[in-house]
Amino acid sequence: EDKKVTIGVSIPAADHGWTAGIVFHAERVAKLLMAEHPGLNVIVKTSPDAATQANAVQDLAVQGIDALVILPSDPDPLVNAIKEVKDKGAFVTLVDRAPSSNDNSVRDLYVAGNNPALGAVAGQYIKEKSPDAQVVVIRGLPIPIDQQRQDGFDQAIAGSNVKVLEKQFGNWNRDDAFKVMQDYLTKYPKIDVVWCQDDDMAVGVLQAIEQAKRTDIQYVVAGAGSKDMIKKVMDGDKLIPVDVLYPPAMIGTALQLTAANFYDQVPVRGSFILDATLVTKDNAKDFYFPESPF
Amino acid sequence: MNAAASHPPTGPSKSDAPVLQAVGLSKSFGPVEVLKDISLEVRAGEVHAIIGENGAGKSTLMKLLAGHLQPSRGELHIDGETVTLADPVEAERRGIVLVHQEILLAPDLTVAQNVYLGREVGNGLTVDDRLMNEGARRAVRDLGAEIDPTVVVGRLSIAQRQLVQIARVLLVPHRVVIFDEPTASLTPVEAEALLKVIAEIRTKGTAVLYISHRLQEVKQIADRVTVLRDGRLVASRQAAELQPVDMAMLMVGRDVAKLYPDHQTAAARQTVLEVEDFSVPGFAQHASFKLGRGEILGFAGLVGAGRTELMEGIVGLRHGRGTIRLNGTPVHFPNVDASLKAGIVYLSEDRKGKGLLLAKDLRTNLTLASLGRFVRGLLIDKGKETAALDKAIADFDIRARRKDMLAGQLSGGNQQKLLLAKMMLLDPSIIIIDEPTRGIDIGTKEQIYKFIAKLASEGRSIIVVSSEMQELIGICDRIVVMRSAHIAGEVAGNEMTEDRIVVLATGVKSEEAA
Amino acid sequence: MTDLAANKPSARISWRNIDLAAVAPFVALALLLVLGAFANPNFISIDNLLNVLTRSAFIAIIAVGATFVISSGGLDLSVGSMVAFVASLTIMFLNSGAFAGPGAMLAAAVVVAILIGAACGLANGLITTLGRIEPFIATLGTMGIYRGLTTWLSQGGAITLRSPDIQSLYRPAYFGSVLGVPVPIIVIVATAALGAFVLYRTRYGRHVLAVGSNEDVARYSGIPVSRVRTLAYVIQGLCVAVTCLLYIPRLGSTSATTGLMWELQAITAVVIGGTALRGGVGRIWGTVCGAFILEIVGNIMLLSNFVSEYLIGAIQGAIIIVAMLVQRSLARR
Amino acid sequence: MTDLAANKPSARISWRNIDLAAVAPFVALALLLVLGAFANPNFISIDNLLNVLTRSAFIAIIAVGATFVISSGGLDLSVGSMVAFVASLTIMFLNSGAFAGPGAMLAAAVVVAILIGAACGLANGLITTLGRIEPFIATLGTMGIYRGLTTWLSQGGAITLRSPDIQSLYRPAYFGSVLGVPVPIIVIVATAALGAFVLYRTRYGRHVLAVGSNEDVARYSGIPVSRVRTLAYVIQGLCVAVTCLLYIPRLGSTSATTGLMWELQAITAVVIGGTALRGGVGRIWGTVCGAFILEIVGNIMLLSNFVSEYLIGAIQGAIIIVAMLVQRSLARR
Ligand SMILES: Nc1ncnc2c1ncn2[C@@H]1O[C@H](COP(=O)(O)OP(=O)(O)OP(=O)(O)O)[C@@H](O)[C@H]1O
Ligand SMILES: Nc1ncnc2c1ncn2[C@@H]1O[C@H](COP(=O)(O)OP(=O)(O)OP(=O)(O)O)[C@@H](O)[C@H]1O
Ligand SMILES: [Mg+2]
Ligand SMILES: [Mg+2]
Repeated sequence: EDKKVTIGVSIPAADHGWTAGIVFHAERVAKLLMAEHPGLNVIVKTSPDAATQANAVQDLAVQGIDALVILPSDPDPLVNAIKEVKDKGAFVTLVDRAPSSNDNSVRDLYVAGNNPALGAVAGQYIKEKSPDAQVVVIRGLPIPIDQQRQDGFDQAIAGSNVKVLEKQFGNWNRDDAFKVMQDYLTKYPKIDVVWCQDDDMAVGVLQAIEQAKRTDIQYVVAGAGSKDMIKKVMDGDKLIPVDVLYPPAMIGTALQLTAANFYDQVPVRGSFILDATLVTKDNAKDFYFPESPF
Repeated sequence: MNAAASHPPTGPSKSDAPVLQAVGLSKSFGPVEVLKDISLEVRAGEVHAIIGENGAGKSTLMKLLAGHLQPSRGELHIDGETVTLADPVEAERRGIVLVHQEILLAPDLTVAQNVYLGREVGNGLTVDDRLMNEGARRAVRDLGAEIDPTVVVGRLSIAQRQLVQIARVLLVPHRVVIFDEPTASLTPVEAEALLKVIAEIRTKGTAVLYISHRLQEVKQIADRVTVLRDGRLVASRQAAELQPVDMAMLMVGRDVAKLYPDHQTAAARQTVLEVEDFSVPGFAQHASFKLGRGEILGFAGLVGAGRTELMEGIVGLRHGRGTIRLNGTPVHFPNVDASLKAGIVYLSEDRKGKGLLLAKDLRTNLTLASLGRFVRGLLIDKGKETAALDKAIADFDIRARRKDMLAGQLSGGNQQKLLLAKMMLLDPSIIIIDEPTRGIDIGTKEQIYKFIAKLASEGRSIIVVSSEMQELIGICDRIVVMRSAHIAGEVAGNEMTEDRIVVLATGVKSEEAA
Repeated sequence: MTDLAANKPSARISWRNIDLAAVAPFVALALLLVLGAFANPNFISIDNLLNVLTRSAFIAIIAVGATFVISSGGLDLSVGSMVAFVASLTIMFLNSGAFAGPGAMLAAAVVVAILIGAACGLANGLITTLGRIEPFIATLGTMGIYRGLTTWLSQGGAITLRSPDIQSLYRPAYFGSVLGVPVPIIVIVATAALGAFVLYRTRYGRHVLAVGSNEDVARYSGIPVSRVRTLAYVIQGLCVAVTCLLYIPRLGSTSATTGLMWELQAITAVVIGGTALRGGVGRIWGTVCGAFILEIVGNIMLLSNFVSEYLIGAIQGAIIIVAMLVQRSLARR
Repeated sequence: MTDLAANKPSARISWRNIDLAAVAPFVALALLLVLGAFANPNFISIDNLLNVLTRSAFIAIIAVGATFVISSGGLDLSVGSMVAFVASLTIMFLNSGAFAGPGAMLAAAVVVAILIGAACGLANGLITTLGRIEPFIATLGTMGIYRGLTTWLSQGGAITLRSPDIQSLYRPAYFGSVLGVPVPIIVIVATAALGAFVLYRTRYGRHVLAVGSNEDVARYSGIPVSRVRTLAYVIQGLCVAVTCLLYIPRLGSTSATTGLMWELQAITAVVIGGTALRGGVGRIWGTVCGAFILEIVGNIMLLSNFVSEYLIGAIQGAIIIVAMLVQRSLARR
């Protein structure tokens, strides 16, 4: 196992909880793999936005890489940069976010959480648990993955009695979510359920509800699977009965699969879609990683 | 910074020893030596006047004495003891204070706040505004003016600012007061009041260094007169020995007995500009006057009479209402661009703030208003610009040590000449000059008057706004007098006397006014 | 003796101008309140108004500090990152358990936050004054530094206050109220009152305005220009520390996104409040009013039903411009 | 206001320093190149250097426009959002299929981008000059507006160039090269050369510097101050349009986060390049050098492996400050 392989990993900067998890897992698995394969070198680079990430990809290519594992902050703008690398013969693994044309010309391997499913699972749960719920939604940032989650949610509740009172952006930010929730509470005398799409924002939402001392809100559905929220599910918190998994650990999976392509004899190709698992009190302990920053 | 307060000024010193003495002072800016080996002294209770042409080095010398600049060579003695004045604060601590030629006030602070800046009165942490307002009001009143101490300085006229600045300096405990052209922007009435104040502090034993281009004033208050020329001390005499003409002679190095050029008053002139019932809200009301071809029309009045604003209104720099007829056709200037195109130029009294880009070189400044003449195709023709600068330097006798120096490095008089040259490049038919000789030496004044007369003889029409009545009487065909935003009257021919003008400007008989 | 009687009218005009310019932000605020009442009847409820005022606390308090910096002729783009940095360090200190009881811990944390805030402000001040770097660039640099350090401290994740004891003891600092007035509102008023006192009534405040108005004049008057400016940045740092002390009990955690863009909001509040960016003038109460305006605009937008969620940013931008236009036209009257 | 500008030491020293101050950014660039070569041998390879220069194109071109705005005494915080807005509209136009052939479509798109860019710049200019609002606040407002409109146009998602024909025809505009020099580098040089020509050799350029240097003097000299300022914003808009025309073939898609924070980078490039934020001086080539410096700092950080990725922001901030200190100390010599 002396094969010299360099894998470049390009991921978004840790600008909120979930991306922080991505960075954490990328580094964790990179260390594991390098310990396992002495010839392997993994370079992890983070970038705050699409244009910078395109630069980072170029810089990785300059250093000479055999494979690129990339979680694009915004997929479409990065297609050209990824293609450049692939055209030079590197193995490309695309993680999580798919461009409009996600085929073999762009990548060899696609590992993803399921964004539409994240919305759909939440919608499904709400539809079943409280069929006549009045729901307020706090979205993330106005970018495509957010739109996919929203579409998944809308499809899941389509035709049911679940009613969306309003949707606003909380920018995947606790403080903004707090404000939006405060205003929702002022605006709507009766809210049954909050869908806030991300565990970071749920922190702000819970504080706003607690401050208003409102009892009409039955529960909050968030998503991603942060340790704090999983813990609440585990502990049977009334307001957080479930969480929808969208694990940042997927970057580790992608990295492992990519390494396997070089060191195991099996060629790895195609798509691996991870489930948007519904975390409940029963299975919560399987998803609890207390040492993760997220 | 209450250090100054803890050093009370010593009482009238009867001794003849100089309070402040400069020995062999020299000062260079870069390679250029602007002051060469100057020695002078000033005694308690003495008014020592420094005169010299623009750029002779008077202000530079004063800045050395007051710690604003450090000498390249030479020493300062205070009471016989050699000292170095690291900064103005140190000089103030030793009782040497300077009234700057430039106005140095914080425009956003009130009059009282400026007067007490850096030495606020109060107890402990807080400041006592009531006390300071009272103090400032009194200090300004002592100078014969009435200015609301709670008004922001940015709203004052230049003259008012000058008074505030003087009031500020006189409140510092002092032994030596240096006045650098304090009267340049004052009208005779205020100047007279200031001279009285100077006479008063001198009797209290203060030594006074006094710079002015108004040689009459110098004659009136100075005990001793020192003349600088090109950075050298050329003479230092008892004032009694000198008449203004002698002073002028010493300054300029030639005879300037005839300051004002001859000009003949034509009987009937063709009217080129007619202003009728023109108002600039808040500053000038219902002004009407006519200007003939080749005429020099003066505008006299006290500070704040609204002359500047009236002119600014006419050329489109301010919003004004009324009728303006140019060669019989009604015109309206929404902005200066329009009036410039119509051949009317206005030279601001505030040449540093509104006339020249101090941080840019002479060439840029010269061609700024008339760049259109220096473009070939799209490009600015720098060669042509340089040629124009050479010509302007020759024509207007601009004393620039280097052609690539910045406008801000020119002395005041030379800045005025550069401003004149800049506006003349537009080849205007009507020229409005606001305070053309403010802060300008007698030799240059003569040149500027000659120049104005020459422009008039070329058939251009000229309006001169000035606070120096002598100058208006000397060069104008007719003088319009303004008082409190209104035109109070007009004098011409033999009626053009100081008395007559003062009566119109103040609305009281001349005996009362004096 | 002729006095300058002609000047009297102009002096009077100027007074009237000053007052209108100072009053303008409050007029804009009043107009917004009316607009809000039309948009949604809930808007004008005491609960909602208290909510909005309460959450404007962070920006309002930071902006009081920014008023000092700006009126001294400076600018501080680093305040948002500084909030993240100071709050993170303070939480880490609270988690360290250096002192026994939660009370002692909290008291020590207050001191720690204030010291760190002052140190950050001092760093900004020294870089701009001693280093003679334009404040815009200097604080853009420290903005990167403070946020980078926060990201590094949190390893990209969140820094969360762990002890439940401290949390429950600390909570009322944001959520509590005195005589029905939420604590943050009291802190806003106290900070602004102190700020106004320092700026308008003390020697130092006078010097701040002088330095911002004309640096040369200030120097010739014996005012230690660099020291005055540096101290203004330290005051800004102290205000950031106060904000952090209110911020921590609210969500009990920080992350690399805490305080993102708050610097722009604080500067906007200052300018809407009538303070000019070129320095020399400072209006503390106007600033607080500006912070209220910003928060109320967001609140109205959410409470009203006629704005698409995609357009909120655009409308907020437009309202800022309109508010400034209203202010200018009032001030010109 | 008469002040003592003539006595400011800066005025006295400045003419001798002009040369050193202008050279300073290039010295800083050279130092960085040496540093980079030590950090990673790949750094100094032609490929890498061309890459870095190429991608500095966006900021460099925007910053050329910013040099005009800043030296005329203005500021434009909206450029980043403007990139998003103009690029989005241009892509939407390209997707509309208004013309038959991809060639005609592209040619029309160039015109569309330029018109929209100019219009956005004009809006900024008119708001600051006619509305008499501080540029900082006015463009903060339009920043919100342009980004909000982009969000709305994209309905929260991405706007992607669809036609593969156009894409392949358009691709060389970013990825192509002429005689081995990538097209974007040629565009940078062309834009800067044109900018330098306009700023230094034409009447309009002289007016820009005069207006930025002293507005009153400019006005009293008959220069139409508002028009000159407004036009500077239009030039900024045109530069944004050129950037968009390079941006679209590279990334092929926009979203609400396109161009986020680019305004700060552009301003930083301008200031590092030696242009003062107070106006009156403009250094086009220095600006381009400043943009290179910014990009190279990022590149070195990525190529070197000893910086924790959490700390990149902090180190970038520190380098900006150090670069400015180097510049100042050179300029003071
Ligand atoms: N900061 C400076 N840098 C370079 N040269 C200077 C500077 N300040 C003054 N000078 C030059 O020094 C000379 C003396 O200037 P100064 O201001 O002392 O003249 P002045 O006698 O006061 O003239 P005025 O009567 O016009 O006020 C002038 O030639 C001027 O250009
Ligand atoms: N920016 C300003 N805002 C308000 N009032 C002003 C302003 N500038 C000047 N004034 C006032 O306008 C009046 C007239 O100004 P000014 O003194 O310039 O008139 P003037 O007749 O030209 O006098 P002079 O030229 O002798 O100074 C004064 O009362 C002055 O206080
Ligand atoms: Mg002088
Ligand atoms: Mg006047």
